[in-house]
Amino acid sequence: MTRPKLLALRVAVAVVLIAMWHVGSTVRIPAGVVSAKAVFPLDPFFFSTPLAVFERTWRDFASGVIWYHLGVTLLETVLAFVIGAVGGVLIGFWFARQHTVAAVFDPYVKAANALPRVVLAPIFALWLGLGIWSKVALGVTLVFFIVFFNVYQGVKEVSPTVLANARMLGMSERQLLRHVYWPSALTWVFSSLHTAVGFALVGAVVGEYLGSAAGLGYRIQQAEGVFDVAGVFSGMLVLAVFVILIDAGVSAIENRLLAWRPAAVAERP
Amino acid sequence: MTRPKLLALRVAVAVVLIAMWHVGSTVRIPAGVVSAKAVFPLDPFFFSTPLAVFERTWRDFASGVIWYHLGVTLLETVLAFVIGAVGGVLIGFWFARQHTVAAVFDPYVKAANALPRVVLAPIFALWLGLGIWSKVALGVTLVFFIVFFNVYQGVKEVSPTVLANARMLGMSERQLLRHVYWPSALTWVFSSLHTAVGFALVGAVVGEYLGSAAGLGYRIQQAEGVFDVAGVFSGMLVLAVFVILIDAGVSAIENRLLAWRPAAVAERP
Amino acid sequence: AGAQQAEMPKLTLGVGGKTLLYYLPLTIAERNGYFKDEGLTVTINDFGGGAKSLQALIGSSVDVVTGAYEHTIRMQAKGQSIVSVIELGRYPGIVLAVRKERADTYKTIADLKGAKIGVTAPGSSTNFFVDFLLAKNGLKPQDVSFVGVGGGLSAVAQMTHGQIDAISNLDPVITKLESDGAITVLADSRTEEGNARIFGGTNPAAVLYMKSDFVAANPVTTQKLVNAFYRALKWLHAATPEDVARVVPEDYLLGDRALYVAAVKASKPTYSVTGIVSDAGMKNALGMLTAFDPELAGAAIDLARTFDGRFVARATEATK
Amino acid sequence: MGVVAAQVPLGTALTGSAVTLAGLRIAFPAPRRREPPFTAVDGVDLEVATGEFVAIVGPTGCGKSTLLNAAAGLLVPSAGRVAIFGEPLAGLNRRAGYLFQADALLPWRTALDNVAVGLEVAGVPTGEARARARGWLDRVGLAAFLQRYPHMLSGGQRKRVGLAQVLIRDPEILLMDEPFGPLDALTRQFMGNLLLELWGAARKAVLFVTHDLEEAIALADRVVIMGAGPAARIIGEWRVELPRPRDIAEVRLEPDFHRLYRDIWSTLRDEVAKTYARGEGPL
Amino acid sequence: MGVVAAQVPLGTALTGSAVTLAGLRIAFPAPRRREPPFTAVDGVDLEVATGEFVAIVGPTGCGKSTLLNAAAGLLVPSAGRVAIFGEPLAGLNRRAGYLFQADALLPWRTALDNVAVGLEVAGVPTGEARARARGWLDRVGLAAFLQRYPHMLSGGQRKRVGLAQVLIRDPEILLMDEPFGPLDALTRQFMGNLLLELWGAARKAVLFVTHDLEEAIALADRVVIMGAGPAARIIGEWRVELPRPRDIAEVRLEPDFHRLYRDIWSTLRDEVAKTYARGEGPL
Ligand SMILES: Nc1ncnc2c1ncn2[C@@H]1O[C@H](COP(=O)(O)OP(=O)(O)OP(=O)(O)O)[C@@H](O)[C@H]1O
Ligand SMILES: Nc1ncnc2c1ncn2[C@@H]1O[C@H](COP(=O)(O)OP(=O)(O)OP(=O)(O)O)[C@@H](O)[C@H]1O
Ligand SMILES: [Mg+2]
Ligand SMILES: [Mg+2]
Repeated sequence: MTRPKLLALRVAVAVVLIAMWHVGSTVRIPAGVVSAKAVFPLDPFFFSTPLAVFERTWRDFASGVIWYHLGVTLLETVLAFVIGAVGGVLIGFWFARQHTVAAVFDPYVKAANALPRVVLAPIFALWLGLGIWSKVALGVTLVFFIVFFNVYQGVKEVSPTVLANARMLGMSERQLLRHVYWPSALTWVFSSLHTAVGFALVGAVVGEYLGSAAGLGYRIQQAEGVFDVAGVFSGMLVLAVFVILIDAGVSAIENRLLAWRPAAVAERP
Repeated sequence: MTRPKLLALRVAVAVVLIAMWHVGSTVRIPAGVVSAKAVFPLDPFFFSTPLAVFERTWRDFASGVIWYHLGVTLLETVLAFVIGAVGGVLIGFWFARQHTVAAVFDPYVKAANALPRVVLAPIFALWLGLGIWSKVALGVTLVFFIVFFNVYQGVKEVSPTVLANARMLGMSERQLLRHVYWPSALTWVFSSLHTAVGFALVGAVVGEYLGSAAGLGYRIQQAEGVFDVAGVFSGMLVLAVFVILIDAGVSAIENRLLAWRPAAVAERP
Repeated sequence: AGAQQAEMPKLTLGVGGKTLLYYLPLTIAERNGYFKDEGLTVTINDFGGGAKSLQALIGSSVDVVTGAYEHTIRMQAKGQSIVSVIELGRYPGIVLAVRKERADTYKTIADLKGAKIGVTAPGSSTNFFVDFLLAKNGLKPQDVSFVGVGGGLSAVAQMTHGQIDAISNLDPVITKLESDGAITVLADSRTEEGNARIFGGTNPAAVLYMKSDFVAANPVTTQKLVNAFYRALKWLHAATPEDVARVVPEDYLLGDRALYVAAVKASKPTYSVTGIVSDAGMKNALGMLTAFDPELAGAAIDLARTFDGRFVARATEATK
Repeated sequence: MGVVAAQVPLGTALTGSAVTLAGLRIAFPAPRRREPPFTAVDGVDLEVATGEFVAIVGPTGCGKSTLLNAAAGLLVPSAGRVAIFGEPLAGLNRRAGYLFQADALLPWRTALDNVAVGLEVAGVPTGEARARARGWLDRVGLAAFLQRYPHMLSGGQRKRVGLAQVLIRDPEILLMDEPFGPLDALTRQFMGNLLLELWGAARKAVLFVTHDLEEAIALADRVVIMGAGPAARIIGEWRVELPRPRDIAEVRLEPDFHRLYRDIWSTLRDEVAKTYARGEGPL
Repeated sequence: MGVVAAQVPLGTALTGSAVTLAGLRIAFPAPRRREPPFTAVDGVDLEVATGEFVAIVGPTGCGKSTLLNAAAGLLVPSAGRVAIFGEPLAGLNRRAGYLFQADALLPWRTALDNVAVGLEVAGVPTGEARARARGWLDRVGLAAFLQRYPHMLSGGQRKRVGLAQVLIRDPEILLMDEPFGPLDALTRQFMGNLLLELWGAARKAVLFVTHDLEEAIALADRVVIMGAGPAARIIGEWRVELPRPRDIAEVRLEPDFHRLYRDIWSTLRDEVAKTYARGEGPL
């Protein structure tokens, strides 16, 4: 498919979704059809309307108030993503190569992954204060596990023949990591990173939502408290655009690093 | 390593961690060392003490009050896990095989993955009520993406030669899915499932935490409201044990389904 | 009082839901620049609930908190020394209401048996408020089921969509529901007579509290904070709801100025006039807590240590 | 001397032609952008008649596998055309069975299930498919290895499982890429005879790539020699008129065999040496 | 007739012995539990002296690759012992280079980088490692394919990259598993001569697995024949007394060569046929 066509299709999807939202939140179902009163399929009190959301977003950007909050959230997200991903990769590799460590800590890692982060928020605030770091920590606890489990598996998936060859070529454990395990696990790493980008942002926003003085999560919380649904949706819209941009960056790096892979086989039915 | 030795090591880790916790939350650092007052390294106001937590857990189980909440949360977790995983696998396969669909929806999937679930909770509650389903939905939104991205990548990782052979053997698209893509992507699926188990539980608990009448999340929040840290930690302890059990189930299935893989090469330095 | 230098000109304040009208004095003090006038830079951290802002205080993440008075009592029982320095709300402002469609079934509080009641969070003061009312009417908390629905949009959503039978919540949620004609009020602690009926007098709600150490170490800063809040209370007392609507950020207007004005009007009596927690109020608060919390029932509470009236007295003095 | 393939009229679909490659060019994108694509084969004309056994021999890397891939429909030619039984090939060649040069067994299926899978997907009930697969594994000498997963088999064993996997489906066209490469001489003879026997019974069209010129002559009706790449072409064709049915071990003793061998070998060697002398080969 | 290997005294580490396999048994766990393990080779005694070129020939699946894996230290024997230069082997055999039967190149490195990697890990600066790798790729005839990733190479090209990858490290012991399998006859000769030249210059110990008996005789000092598995043993050894230095193409013309060939082939065939007749082979 050509790029312009693809773009057109993508835009079409957005248009259809927004149109549905618009109609649902502005056109009432006449009384008697689904209930005694005339009702909106998507009650604008809870779903706002696309126009209100866009207008709101526009206003926020025009007046400039959102830049500061966006900046805070962006910083938290990027930090959470980088720290979580690097941590996940390092510990993942370490576990994969140290079978005893892995076996001993296995249940603890899994249990840790199951702790509800929302409950941890006060503890992070205690240790890290209310600045960005407690939000980063929350994001890290999400990103870390996603990356960790994939790296751990990715390292185990190295082709035994390639591994045997590399070892016979005289590679030390460190060289194996660098020349064999790491490139081989890269597809796994990147697959997890695509998930992790979103979760880094979620962590940051949830952290802000639970206690902070700035950031998109803070704004969303304020908006929720005053029934400002347009504000909530506008915040989410900005978040979404945001993640698409970060993810595009990840994909660009991925394509560069994985240039060696065979292009998908031309498949004809 | 033999099983008993492994078990012993695992228990040793738990004992060390709990001992650290115990000492940290019961023995004060004398005044003047780190601050002007004598302080606990782990303030029991935030961390409770292991004894209090165990005693509390014991009491909850003995009195039986926890079983009902545990049951609710377990049900939510399992539903979220199963629905999210099945959805992730199905949509992941669909995307991986339908290049146009994948290309068009790619940015939307990524944006959706970045929506903070906490903010979505009210919408789920609105649509699905306050029963278990709104919690399940929250869990599903976490599990789904983790599984989805891995399945999507897993399908792409199928060996081109094996794929070509299967196609030459006359397999239809459906047969390819069943006999090639599915078994090949299974390692990817299971890797994501290990992460997803934890997140299903997190989703359920967070959902309960944000609005419910039962479940461990509800109990944790209740305890938090009255600053009953022992109650909070006891809830988390139960969660952790819980996840280890579910994960053991996943591993058992994994070992069965992936019996064909070469055992890890006996590596000698 | 402005002459003296504050020990801590920059400080952080925690609040659990700044947009709630419960905390309106804070917003007024902030918007009218009273902190600045006192030479203070106050960073306001908003938390997911009162419990979280208190935890932040204990963990030293924030310096002072605007929160519920009952926290000072609870913390005393837990061996934490927390003291309130000015009363912001004299009535809790919590309202228990039932959904219109179920008003026939749940005519009085005594009928609530088996009902599903939405509270801001399990274990929060909205929850205790219901517990208290139930007890007065011969019911036990176990006779109903509580659901945490928060204090914003989702509370409205749950009520209008019939997920809960009754709601114990604060403004603006209550006024919104009232204006939609969705609820019938059973108990209203926003008014004087309501409080008299429920508690037999006042029951302090929002206060400014902090660690006792903070007060000891920063008397000037504390005084300046109290001055600012006291001015806000005075201003509020004199202002019309329309004045309030002009002062608060536009976002706070609920997208519906009239609704906001109505909500402020309904809440106005709840704001403290003197800034002083009365002895009767303290007793009422303690009585309510000990009724349900076994931990508190056994504890010896020195109510005198929960409120330090010196600062309000000085602020009153200064403005005279 | 070699009969140059260009004699076959271009663009006509002869009746009885199972595989037609006409004017085929296959180019691969260069490893780095901006460089020109790499033309593996160019101007290849090759026809395999129904029931004909054609062997392709050529220097390593000349494009033999590439040709088979094109005939299988796995590679889309850059130019030229591929026709199967007279029909232009669009998509996969469903009438062919292809034994790949590289390992291509399904790693998650045992030897038995790997062989049975071709029948299963065609709708044969599992029980019957397995029974027949058992028979085939027996014929390739792996009766004792039914339950092994591919990674538990030796290289030659895997190849034989692959052979059974292809043959059990009884395809009209057989594309075989060095099928006997990792087998010892004796097993190779057994397998060759097995193949000839099947082919003799059902008269399939076979396109057989090998590096063993003796094997090529012993098996084939026609031996096609490719030149070295890039842009490799077919540089010669020899019809093998040795009597059928043949036994592979015995046919080598025939004087005609040796004459043909020497004839082809000298051409092949000269051609390859020529290319190598241009500096494109080793040493 | 064959000199049975048991003549080599067991348990002694002869001076000058590069690889010693003594009483080796290697068993693999059965595919299903509860079944007995599969004994691939049993009672294998083999010694390769320093500077000796030993070729192993045997039916497919007999355990040749298994033996090389044991000598490389990749497989732990179930019984018996492996010694390298007289030292019992513990862990990996760091003095050997191993050309695997299956594709084993690093898929994420170009041909050039794949060859250079062995030097790089030994601490040679990247620039020099690449320059030398370039030279080696030239010697194996792949000068034009430096920048290709393995999946862009033909089977024979990949094998030659693997060959260069092993040889560039100049190991004292060479373990080679069908290194010339997917090469055409001429390239095979070139590569064989290349190997002989290197070996002649540095007198390495070589353990060379092949299915081509002619190649084995042309290259080796000693040809070892293995019987069919399971529990395969060495069934015969022949010393090749042909003069050195040899040219592979020419040495085949010597009358001694043919005598030896026929001698070994008849033993091999009889032995394999015998096993097959027991019902363990094809047909
Ligand atoms: N994906 C690819 N990209 C670029 N070049 C390729 C690709 N696949 C093959 N080639 C090149 O095309 C040529 C022909 O390859 P092919 O695999 O057909 O050779 P072959 O004749 O089968 O060789 P062999 O006998 O070694 O298997 C080779 O030079 C190879 O390097
Ligand atoms: N992992 C394994 N599990 C079980 N059996 C195995 C395993 N690996 C090899 N075998 C068996 O051991 C025997 C010897 O295998 P090996 O690969 O050494 O054979 P080979 O002589 O190299 O054969 P080829 O010439 O076909 O490569 C074979 O019968 C094979 O099935
Ligand atoms: Mg090939
Ligand atoms: Mg082998």
